[in-house]
Amino acid sequence: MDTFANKNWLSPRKILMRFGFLIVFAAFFLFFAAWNPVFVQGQNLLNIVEGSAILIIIALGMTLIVATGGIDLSVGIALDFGAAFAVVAMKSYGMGWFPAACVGLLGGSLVGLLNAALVVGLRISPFLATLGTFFIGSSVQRIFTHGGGPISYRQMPDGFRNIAQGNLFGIPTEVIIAAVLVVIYYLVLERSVWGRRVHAMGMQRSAAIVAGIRVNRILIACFVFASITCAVGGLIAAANIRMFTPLSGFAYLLDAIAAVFIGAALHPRGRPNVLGTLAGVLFLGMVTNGLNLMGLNFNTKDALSGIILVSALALAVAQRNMRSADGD
Amino acid sequence: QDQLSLEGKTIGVAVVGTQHFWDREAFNGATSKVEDLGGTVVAVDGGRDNQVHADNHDVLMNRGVDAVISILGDGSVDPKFEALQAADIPVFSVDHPSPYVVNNTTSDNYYMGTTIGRYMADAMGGEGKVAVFNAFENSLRICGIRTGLWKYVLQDYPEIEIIQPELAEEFANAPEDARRQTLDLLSQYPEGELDAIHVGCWDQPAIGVVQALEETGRTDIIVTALDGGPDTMEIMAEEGSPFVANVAQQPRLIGQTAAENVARYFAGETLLPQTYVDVVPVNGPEEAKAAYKELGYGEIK
Amino acid sequence: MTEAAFQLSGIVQTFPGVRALDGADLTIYPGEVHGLVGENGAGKSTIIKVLAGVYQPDEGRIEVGGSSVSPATPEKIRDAGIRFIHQELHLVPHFTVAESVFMGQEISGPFGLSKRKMRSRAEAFMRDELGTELPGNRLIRDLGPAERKLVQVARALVDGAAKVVVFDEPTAPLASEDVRTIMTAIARLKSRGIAILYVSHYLNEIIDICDRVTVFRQGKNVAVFDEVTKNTGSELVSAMIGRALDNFFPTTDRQPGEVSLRLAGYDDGKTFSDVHLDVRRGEIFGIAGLIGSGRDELIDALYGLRKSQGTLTLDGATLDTKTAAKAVANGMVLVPRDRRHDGLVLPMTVTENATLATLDENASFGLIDRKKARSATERLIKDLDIRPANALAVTRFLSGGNQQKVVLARWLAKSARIFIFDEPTVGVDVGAKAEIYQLIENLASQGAIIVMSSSDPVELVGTCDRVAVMMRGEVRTIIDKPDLNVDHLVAVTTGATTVSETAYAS
Amino acid sequence: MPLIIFLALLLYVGLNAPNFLTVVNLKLVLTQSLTVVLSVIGLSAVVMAGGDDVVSGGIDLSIPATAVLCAGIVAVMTSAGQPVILAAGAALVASMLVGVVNAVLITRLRMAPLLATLAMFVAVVGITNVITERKRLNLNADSIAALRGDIVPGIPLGILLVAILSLLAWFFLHRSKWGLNLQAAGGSRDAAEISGIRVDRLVAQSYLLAAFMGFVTGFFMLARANGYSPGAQDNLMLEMVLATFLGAAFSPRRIVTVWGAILGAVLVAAISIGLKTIGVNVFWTDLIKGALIVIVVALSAISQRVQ
Ligand SMILES: Nc1ncnc2c1ncn2[C@@H]1O[C@H](COP(=O)(O)OP(=O)(O)OP(=O)(O)O)[C@@H](O)[C@H]1O
Ligand SMILES: Nc1ncnc2c1ncn2[C@@H]1O[C@H](COP(=O)(O)OP(=O)(O)OP(=O)(O)O)[C@@H](O)[C@H]1O
Ligand SMILES: O[C@@H]1[C@@H](O)[C@H](O)OC[C@H]1O
Ligand SMILES: [Mg+2]
Ligand SMILES: [Mg+2]
Repeated sequence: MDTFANKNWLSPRKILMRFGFLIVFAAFFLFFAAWNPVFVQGQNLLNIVEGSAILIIIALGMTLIVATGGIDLSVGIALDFGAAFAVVAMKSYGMGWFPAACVGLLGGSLVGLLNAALVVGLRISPFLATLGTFFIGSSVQRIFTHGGGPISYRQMPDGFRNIAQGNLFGIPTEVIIAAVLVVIYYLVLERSVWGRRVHAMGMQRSAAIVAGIRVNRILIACFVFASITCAVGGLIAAANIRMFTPLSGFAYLLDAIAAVFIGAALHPRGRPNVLGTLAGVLFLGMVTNGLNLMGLNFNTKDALSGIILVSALALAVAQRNMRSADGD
Repeated sequence: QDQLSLEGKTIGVAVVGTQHFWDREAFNGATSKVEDLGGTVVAVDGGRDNQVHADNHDVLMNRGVDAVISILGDGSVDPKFEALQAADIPVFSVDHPSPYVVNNTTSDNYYMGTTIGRYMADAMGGEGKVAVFNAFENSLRICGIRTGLWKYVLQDYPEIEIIQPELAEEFANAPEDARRQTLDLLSQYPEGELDAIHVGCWDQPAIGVVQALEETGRTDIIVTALDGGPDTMEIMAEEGSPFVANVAQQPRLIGQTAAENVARYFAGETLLPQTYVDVVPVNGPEEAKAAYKELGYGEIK
Repeated sequence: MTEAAFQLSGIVQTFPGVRALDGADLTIYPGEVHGLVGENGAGKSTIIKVLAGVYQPDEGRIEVGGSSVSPATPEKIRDAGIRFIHQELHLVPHFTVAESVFMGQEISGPFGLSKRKMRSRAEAFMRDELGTELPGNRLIRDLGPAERKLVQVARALVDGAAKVVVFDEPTAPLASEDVRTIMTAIARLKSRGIAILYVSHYLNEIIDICDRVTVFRQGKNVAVFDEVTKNTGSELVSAMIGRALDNFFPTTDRQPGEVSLRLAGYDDGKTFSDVHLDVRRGEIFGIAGLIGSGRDELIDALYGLRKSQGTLTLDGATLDTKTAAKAVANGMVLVPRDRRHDGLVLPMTVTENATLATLDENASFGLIDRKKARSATERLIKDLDIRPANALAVTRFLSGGNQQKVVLARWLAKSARIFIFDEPTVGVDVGAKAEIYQLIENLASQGAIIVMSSSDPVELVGTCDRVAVMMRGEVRTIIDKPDLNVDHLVAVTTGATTVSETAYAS
Repeated sequence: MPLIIFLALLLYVGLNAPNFLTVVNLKLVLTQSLTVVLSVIGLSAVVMAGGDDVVSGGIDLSIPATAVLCAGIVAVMTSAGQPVILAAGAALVASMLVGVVNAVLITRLRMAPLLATLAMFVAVVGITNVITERKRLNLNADSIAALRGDIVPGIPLGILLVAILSLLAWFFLHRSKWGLNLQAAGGSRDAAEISGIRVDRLVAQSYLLAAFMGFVTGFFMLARANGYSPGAQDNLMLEMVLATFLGAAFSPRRIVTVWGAILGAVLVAAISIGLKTIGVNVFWTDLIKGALIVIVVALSAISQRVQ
């Protein structure tokens, strides 16, 4: 790299590289706003955030697992289980909304427990273990619903509906839930003792062991914690449309992975991190919404969003390379 | 009719997927009827992947079944049908016309498309803007017919404008995706600028559409769609539901009919290329309740 | 004088925040064995990588055989006959010995690779030139460190076209008997007129084999010795660290206390058995033993990294060290032999690594108090003279000795009762070694229990109160201070002296 | 050991399913695995060159998208009456462009391959949808349909071609200098670099190879589906990744290999077909597949630890 020659701080290339992703983000924002003023209306911005709430939550769980050095292909299953257990608890067992929500989280935790058993107990790589869980979890849903039919519950208690449809001072509850989780994840993963241990384990397991870190215990906790988080997403999904749609969690998987890795690309040392993930999700949400509002043909829209994704990422990574070469 | 029998026959039943009520019902109808008629079922499921569904026909051929009932699918199945035909295994399709099948059992998709077009236009008072969820018009024949005829009818209503671009389902039949897209749509078309949302080929996305309307408190928009499964008819039956019209199919009956057609074929009867099974137009909450009962889904109070 | 085999002059190499080379010169003549010494971080490895074409220096000239190469690329340097045995063990774990030896210079036949030919040539080369029998189809991941080093050597030399061979601390990971193998190999190379650049912290090796020595300090060559004699040692040291080193090993009048730590019946069913040891409070207790003696495995077992049977008691109460986490929780800490793998989380900063075991003390309500952690680390950096003195430096880029100090810093921050040091000074410069020995001595005088496992007999003799010698999985003897001298220890360790086996044979 | 489990299960299925252990059925299994086999050749090259850590090593999720892109271009152009050869040329250019972009993102910008190729997957599928308008397009090129026919009675052309390609891939990746260097690059980047191996170039080449395999896969997709159907990429991605990493369990060194990946692809196909043939309830097949992965991989890990 030729960075030593070029110490000129104010060269346009430097500026672009230093603030690359921010600039891309802002540029798109302005572009969408110019194209369709609706884009910047409060309601629409709120829509973006609200529409991203579930993905934010799933991506948080994914961030945690990626920080342990693994990956979780079963996040969608945890979401499905969260939704299924809660809906069935209410519909078939007449539970109140709060106990039902707890049952949902418990259901989601089963997915994490299975992952933990496979990864920690049987020493299967997280990738293959969670792929196994994905297959098993999909099958279980189909068996349970006799093929994958949705379980609809239009009459669900208001308390449960409010998980997604209520609001506090005008802010949708799902946005509040996502925000609270972002704060919790930020504190836990980036600021807490426990989070530091997670990162150490993820980066160099053997050194973490020698340093006295109980890696297995942490790994189990991470899988369970992540799956419960995804189950929260499931509760929101179920409350949103007042039903459980089997296998619907899968739709979030690739976006969640993308968001986490966008976030890591934004970090000066390439670590997965909560705020980066959040930026990644919001970027994806903004692009989708902005393109929707541009009134493009849906095929063109899909292609554009893919191309934007690739180029924005290229910039983000170029920017990171630059920064680490400069030793920030 | 009574002497129809599949005694001693092994019938392969291939279904593209079972997530959807319609698909599952057709599949259950076909398999249970085959068994009722004394036949043995070998079932395969494509898991909603058209290619897997197509490949599954190879498995059936290899198993040496006596006939195949093939439910849904796209053009990928045609070479399989051709091969089965060449191996003297007759194929009976459901909702997928093909030159290589003995018979295709289906709803009258033309009628469905035109009917929902008329109902929607009426409900709109013959004027206004409608947004449509499409995306499968080009890839699935049934969707092409239904959406195409809906558009054809709307040509008679020059005051109705179809909002461009059309909306695309990200995945077939995904309500949550439809809900989100509707929310975006609503912020783009404030109160008074949008009058209807139509789902072009089926109706699971309409659940998400209705949800979005309720969340945003928009009562100025009506919803129409096709299929009329129990979930959606329950919503239609609710008081003041925005979901005003639908055309219900009888998927279980379609599956059963396909199975009976197999038996008829083995009994030496000549079958027409297509067997149409009646659909039930559903206009408004009262008809929804009636159709719900008529189709054997129970009773809505 | 004859023409230089290669000559580097005025090399400047910077990394973000560090000037690793600051106008350094280095000249090697054909046929000589040239030593390169210097403190940790002096820039030895860096200049080697500059020569290898791995880094492109900011300034300076590189000449090979009289003509300038610019830029120096790995290919050009290789074609010029310069070969490298880098400090890190760069090998592919799942490759075979033969594949590794011929990596980048594979032999192909008409039907693709000639695996058989590569294997037989690799085996022959290792046998004839390096004096080891190593099956060509063994996987690297199943080899010990010495065998891996030899594979690296074979890879550099197998084509027979080497004119200059650069060894960067080749003996650091090796036990003494393997060191001899390397030395023999070097002597053979020299006798064939191949020039050698030899980097090491073992000054005795330097004195033994080198014709000339260059000394680096802070990125520059500060002295060149054209003649090396037995007496050059102290001059080398003062050139390296910029002052005389009066006492390399700490002097002490420390008196160990009562027996406190007892190992009884340690047995892993495989590499060692029936180990009984009693260690006193305030004692530095050494463990010696060749590779395969079970020494490494015993240490791992003691620290819960390896399954084993046996009981451990501290002052009569059982001490649970079934896992490393329990060991640490119960006051036992380990400075591991493989610091890059087990000692440090390399992508983390000095602060993150130094506080990894004391996070709770640097936190409130479970949240890390960054200021506190930072200032605690800065204190440690100062105490241990870690360079660069930057708490936010990423440990991957520290030199070997400084990495070791970061590991030490972590455990010093955690007040432990039992310290296990496994090869604590491998790759550490003399000055820092002396500091580490002093540090260990201080810990012992404060009453800590020290277990020191080492393959360096000088180090054991210089620091320990007693040394247990292991052989074939058993403790053969324990040598007390009065009998502790290097010759005796080496003799016992290698089995040259048969010790009376009565005391500890069961 | 893991192989034994697979074979035992196959044997069980074979004994319980009519016509399972027959030549026809073997042909069926092979035919149905062709697209996966072709993709895993590309993917295993990438993994070999980049290292097998899914998160930070080499991976190319965009292969199925490239396949779909190629299939789409060929279908659109031939339906418009263009000659197959021209369509193939255009598809080749487009596919290699995908490979080049991947290579640049990964070797120049040092983007994590997982991220880069995932993003490319999205972009390429999007572009394909624009080109095809998400239409189902029937195949009207006999030369492509010939891929599913027999070359001489009993021997399908497709199987023959893929077998030849597999052999070539095995040779070049496992028996040539280039292949060994590729593996060295993935096994230890530093070791390869100091041995004078040009790692970045090899990594880039692996992505080009992967793109090329995507291109070839596209034709087999067209032949198999008798045309272009939107959406074929999703399933292929899952199967390709599964087969490749499962394949590592079969290799004695527990590393990703071409033949392991191919074996993985064929065995997974054999098991799914087998389960369908004995009439296992379709709702249960994924569960069995999932459990199988887990058992096989766990056993492989255990047997390695025991060694
Ligand atoms: N939690 C654990 N407890 C006990 N042993 C473990 C644990 N984790 C790993 N090991 C063992 O330690 C050895 C090294 O583990 P690891 O998987 O980290 O391999 P590595 O490649 O040497 O390390 P690295 O990931 O740092 O490159 C393996 O043999 C593994 O079985
Ligand atoms: N890639 C790098 N990035 C940043 N700093 C580096 C890098 N490589 C080396 N350094 C720094 O350059 C200086 C010289 O390091 P070098 O490895 O050459 O020392 P050395 O003399 O070989 O030390 P040792 O005896 O400990 O091996 C050190 O301060 C080190 O931290
Ligand atoms: O409308 C039906 C659709 O919902 C189902 O999935 O496939 C068959 C169609 O007739
Ligand atoms: Mg490892
Ligand atoms: Mg060095």
